[in-house]
Amino acid sequence: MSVLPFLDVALALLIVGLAVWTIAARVLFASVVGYVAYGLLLALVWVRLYAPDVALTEAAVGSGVTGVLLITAGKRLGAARAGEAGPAPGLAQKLFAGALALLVAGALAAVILILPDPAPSLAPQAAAAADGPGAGLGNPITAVLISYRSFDTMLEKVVLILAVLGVWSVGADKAWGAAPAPLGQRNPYGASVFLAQMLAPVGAVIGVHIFWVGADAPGGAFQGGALLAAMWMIAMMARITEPPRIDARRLRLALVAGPAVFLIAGLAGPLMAGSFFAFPHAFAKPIILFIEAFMLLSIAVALPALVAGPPSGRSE
Amino acid sequence: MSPWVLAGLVGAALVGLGLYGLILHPHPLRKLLAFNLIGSGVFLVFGIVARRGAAAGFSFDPIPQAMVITGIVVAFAASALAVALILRLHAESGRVTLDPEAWTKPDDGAAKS
Amino acid sequence: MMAPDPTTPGGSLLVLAILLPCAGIILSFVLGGRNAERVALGLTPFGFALACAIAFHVASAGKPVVYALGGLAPPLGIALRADGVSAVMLVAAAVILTAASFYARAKFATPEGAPESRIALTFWIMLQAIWAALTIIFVGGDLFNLYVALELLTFAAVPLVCIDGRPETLAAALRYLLFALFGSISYLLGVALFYGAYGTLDIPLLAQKVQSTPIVWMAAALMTGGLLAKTALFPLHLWLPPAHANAPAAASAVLSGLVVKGSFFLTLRLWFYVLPALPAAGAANILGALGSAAIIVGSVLALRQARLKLLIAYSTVAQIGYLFLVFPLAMGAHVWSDIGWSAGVMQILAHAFAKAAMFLSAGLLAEALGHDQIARLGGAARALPMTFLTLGLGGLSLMGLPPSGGFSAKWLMLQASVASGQWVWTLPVLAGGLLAAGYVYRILTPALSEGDIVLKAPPKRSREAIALGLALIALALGFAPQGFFDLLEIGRPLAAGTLR
Amino acid sequence: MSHLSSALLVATLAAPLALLAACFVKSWRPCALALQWLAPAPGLAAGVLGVTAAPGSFDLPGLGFTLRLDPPGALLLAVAALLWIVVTAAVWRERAPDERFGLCWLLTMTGSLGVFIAGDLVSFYLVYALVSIPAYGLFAFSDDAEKKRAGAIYMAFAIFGEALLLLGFAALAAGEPHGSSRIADVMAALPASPWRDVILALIVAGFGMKMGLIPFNGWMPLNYAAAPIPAAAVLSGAGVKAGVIGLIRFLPLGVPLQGWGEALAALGFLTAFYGVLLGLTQQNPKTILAYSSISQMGVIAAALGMALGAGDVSASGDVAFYAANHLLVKAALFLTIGALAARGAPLSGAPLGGWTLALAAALALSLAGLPFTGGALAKLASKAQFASGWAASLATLSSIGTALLMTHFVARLDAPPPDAARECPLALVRFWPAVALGAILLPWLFYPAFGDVSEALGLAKFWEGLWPVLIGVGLALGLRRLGLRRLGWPAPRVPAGDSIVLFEGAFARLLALGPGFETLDARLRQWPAAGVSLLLIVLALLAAGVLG
Repeated sequence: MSVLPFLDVALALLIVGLAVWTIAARVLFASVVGYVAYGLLLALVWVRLYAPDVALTEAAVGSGVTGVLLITAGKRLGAARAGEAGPAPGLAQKLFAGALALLVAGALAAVILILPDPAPSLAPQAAAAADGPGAGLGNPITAVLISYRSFDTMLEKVVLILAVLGVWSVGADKAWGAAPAPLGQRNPYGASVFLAQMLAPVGAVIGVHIFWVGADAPGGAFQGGALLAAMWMIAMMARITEPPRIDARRLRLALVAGPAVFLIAGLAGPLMAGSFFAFPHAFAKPIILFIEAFMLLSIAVALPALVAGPPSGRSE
Repeated sequence: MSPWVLAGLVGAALVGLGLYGLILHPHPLRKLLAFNLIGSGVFLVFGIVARRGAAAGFSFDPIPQAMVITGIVVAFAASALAVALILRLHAESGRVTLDPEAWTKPDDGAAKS
Repeated sequence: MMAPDPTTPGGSLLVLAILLPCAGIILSFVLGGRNAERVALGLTPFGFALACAIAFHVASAGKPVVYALGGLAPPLGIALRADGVSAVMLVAAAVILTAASFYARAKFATPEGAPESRIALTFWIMLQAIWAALTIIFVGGDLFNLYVALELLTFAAVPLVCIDGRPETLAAALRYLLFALFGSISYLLGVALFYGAYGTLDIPLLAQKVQSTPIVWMAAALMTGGLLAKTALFPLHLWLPPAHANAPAAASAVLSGLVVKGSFFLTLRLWFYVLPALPAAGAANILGALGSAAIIVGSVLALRQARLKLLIAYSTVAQIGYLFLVFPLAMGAHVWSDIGWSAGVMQILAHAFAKAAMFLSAGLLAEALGHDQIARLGGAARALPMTFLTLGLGGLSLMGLPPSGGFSAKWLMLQASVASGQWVWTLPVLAGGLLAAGYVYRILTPALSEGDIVLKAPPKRSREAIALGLALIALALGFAPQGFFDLLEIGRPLAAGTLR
Repeated sequence: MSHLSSALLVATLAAPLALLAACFVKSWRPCALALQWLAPAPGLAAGVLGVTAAPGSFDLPGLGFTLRLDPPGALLLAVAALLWIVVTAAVWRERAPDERFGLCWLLTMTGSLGVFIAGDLVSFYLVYALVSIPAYGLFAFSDDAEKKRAGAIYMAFAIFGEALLLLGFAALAAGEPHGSSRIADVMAALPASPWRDVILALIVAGFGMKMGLIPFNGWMPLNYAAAPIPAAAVLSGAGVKAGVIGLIRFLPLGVPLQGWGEALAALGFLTAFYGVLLGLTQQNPKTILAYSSISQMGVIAAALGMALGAGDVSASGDVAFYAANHLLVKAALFLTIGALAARGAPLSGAPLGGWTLALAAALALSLAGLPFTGGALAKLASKAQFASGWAASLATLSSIGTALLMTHFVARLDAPPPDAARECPLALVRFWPAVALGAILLPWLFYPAFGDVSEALGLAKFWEGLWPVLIGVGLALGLRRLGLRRLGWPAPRVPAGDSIVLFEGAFARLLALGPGFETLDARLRQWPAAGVSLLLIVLALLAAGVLG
């Protein structure tokens, strides 16, 4: 009898507890902080589910970058008066909505418990394809993302571009072209500067490493990109660097590099391997790594751009 | 109780909690937090589906896991867009309410429309 | 154990149709400035040609056009599949988007002297994104891939709503975004359950496997709920009227005419393509009842609006209701199902064209008069005859008077209701027509009566012609030959009573 | 069907449609509108040829439309086309009305000609909508409150009637086993249709609205009072006949349906007498004519009802002839109001000249079946339907009533509405005697196709036609002489449109529900309500699937 089951239960309770806190906290900022902690713990659950890739992504994106985004927003809105968003719901409303939410959650739990056994799985197909379209990648997740379901991945990158443009478009007309507002206050001797100076290079190296090993081990462009993004954001928060102008050609090129290369590779598929988004067996791995490198770049730029928000000030 | 069952129950609980918050919290940022809770609950459902699909030497089914990674990035992008809107709305009007009545005014739909 | 590659001749057109606007987005974003407009407008003929080519392939082959991406067959790979309805929707979307693009040139040009402007870049890129997203939605064969497309659509639509930056449009956009996210996460949960139950998300493969189990029903209920939220079916329409009424006219036309149809199309896919074998009469009746409520409430509210654009937006709420009558009228393998199906698709098309035309006209009117208050339209038809002709013709289709697509749709709906013995659905169809007549009358009578009106600026004839062209298409749909309805049956499971 | 007839049939619709298309070009528009008096010419030719020809149909390739011409339709087509030509030419000869009016005129004309030749459900519905809806523009574009009211009420009835017919037609189409929508095919399938009774109810109600059968009669007096005289002439003459041809086409006359027949006959007679009684309370000659139309449409409905009960398929021709006579006479009577007003009699204070009065009276009494007028033939034509028993008595009674009402009308000709003289085109004023004589005599030209003319000339028939007229006229004059005016005649004063106030009241109560809907909408659009709705929908769908 190992202690793991007890740890599992404790982890589950802790996570649900934090979720309750996130929902129930009276103060907006407390709720945001609760959510960030929750995200970190959730990464542990993913580890227990044998999903290290997801755990990395959840830690970096779901908790880390999202956390920065929400905390920044929470701070800016913190000054706002309570109740300005509208009246708090009445008790009857709470009970009714709560009952319905409970019903849906209960139905969901019931359905999860009766999922068919043995579970259907595409793992055998993925294993069979590992040497073909999978191109000998040791990490099946990377194979899925860049080969079997590459189309999803490319579209998701387009979604990121749109999100960046969407965020920018919320800004004022006169600010168009300028840089977003800085992420933090200037304090040349603060701890954050020190942290950033120490952490950012190390983190960046780890990020690139995660990307590089992602072909065979857990990791890949997403996780590596997210880590790089986090490092850049730390640097921006410490005001070591500033967010770039949104009309900078280099920024735009970096943002579209991933989907553009992906798209071109996909279009070249019929010439190389007889089908769109197919890669020739002999060169599949290098091609995939090549695509991933640009994706890494795009993610590393897109996530901070999303956090930094719309351009502010005047464009000239 | 195997970890996947536990994770499934946690997922369902997160969905329920998130639904409650998303429906009732008047503040849009709180709604966004609740949306993210539902999101992670849904991803957990994908996670247990992946875990249960362990076969052929894999300890998980890679397809649903890959979907979660895509899903997390999309959810983040959505959050960022929502935050930008909330902040801008707050900066423009000093309010963040979603109550439709609060935004109707005798407006003649002038040249802007 | 790899499944054979299901790709058919012409399949690569599907990939190109999706990648073309994607490439347009990337190019516009990098080149920036005026180039965004140039790219967007320059690609429209190619997009239109691709849509037509796909439709031609489907029609001439008589069976769906399929492409397995990466040469990898489902379930591991993703397949794209264009059947009759996809083909028709692709062409309709291409026409409306092209029309909206050229209409929008006057308003969304980058101003002189500026290298780039916020609203121009946003508009032209988001318009292409909508094109890309709709194309995937119409030809996507994988439920998760469709989820990504659905998100793409939302991300493109939201910034268009608040493109002019007024606080009320920001609030409308935020409400739209949050509720749409509510919908997408619900949809995604359903996708997870489908995968958990059957290990595939490919639509035809799922259709072969699904059985009436609680998991399937839960998944279907969640996905449907999510899609309804994005379609703004009453009573989930909270976001639609302010969002559609406050967006610029070209955007409103696309949002009302096409974007809500995207999520509706997926609802059709779900129930008619994934779950055709299930006994779904109960669910169909629920959807039909919600649709009926939408028709009545939406029309009455449209009657009571003071602003033209809000009136048209509420009319969209009502017309969306008609779409959902397709579920009770076409579900199952009955002799009347084909009629119900034709009616549903005809309603999508008729509303798309008529509503786009009306929003474009409303935009011209607001620009010319400086307001869109219905009470102050006295005599406007004399000053803006072509604009009001368009409004009138669009209204004709909404009312369901012949000759128009709206008439054909109602005509077929009534036939299917009667033939299936479901007389109850005739009531909302007829009541909706009467109420629509009421609100169209409200627009046209003051405008046609005597009155002096001062134009701030006369509208450009070419923009009026674009709107009129769309309205004429809505009318021409009323003359659709039998071959058109046969095309709609291509690839539909249970068409003419057989599970294909 | 011969090539010539087919070509004429197509041209009947193609000619006005071509002019309509020409109107899209702004510079051609005045010319196209001015030429529209020529547009009914092919219809006239087709109609004249078709009266004696065997029924035939023509499928328009590609569109799925069918055109069909049979003698009843041909007769109505011919006289309607003639009426349109005469009135249109006269109106545009004087001075071109504004384009809005001209377009509505052309659209209404297209529909009015089309209903007589449409051979399938969809095209019939299309042309029927054309003859109903654009007619709004012939009288309601005005700042005058009463005209606006008339327009709104007209539109409400038109649209409501369209909705009923749409459902009826859809049910007809759904009952046809082979998917055909030809009228001949769907009518063949109707007697066996499981929804026969519903369909018949919808058909009678839908076309009844167009014909002004009670209780849907109220719009007609308002409409004709508001319409300028030429418009009133074509609407009361040709427009209303869309309802008649509708009943002719869509009642299964070949199959005896006792209950339905009697019900329709009863409704028809009720309307006939109701129209007379209400007409007598009116002062405006236009309104009196409207009530006369209501009454006459009642007679037609009664005739069709008797035919339906007896399974008498030949009734369609008889009824069409009756309707054709009414078409000519009623239009001429409206023109009479304007012509006599313009001829100066009321203005100069001089009494109407003797022969003028006589001609007007003869025209008016034609409706009551005055011997040697077209009305006598019409009465003869409807003889088969009102052959015996209570129907015959009621038919005679209605003739007496008509004579009474028309005498009242002639008496009121000296007080035309103020605009009557101005509204009537000069050409029609000048040639009014010809118009009136034509309306009286033209039916004689067509009658040989339907019956034996010599029958009408016998002494017995002469007397049979004369005495009800005499009684009616005598009654009217007697009532005047008796000085019932002092006793309050023509009180009780009933507002034009009588029962319409009830409909308006009901409509106002419906409108009062509006704010309730707004409140509901505002509540449901609150975020928590919408969120809860979403969950409820999900749970309901789940329950429907798992339990269902």
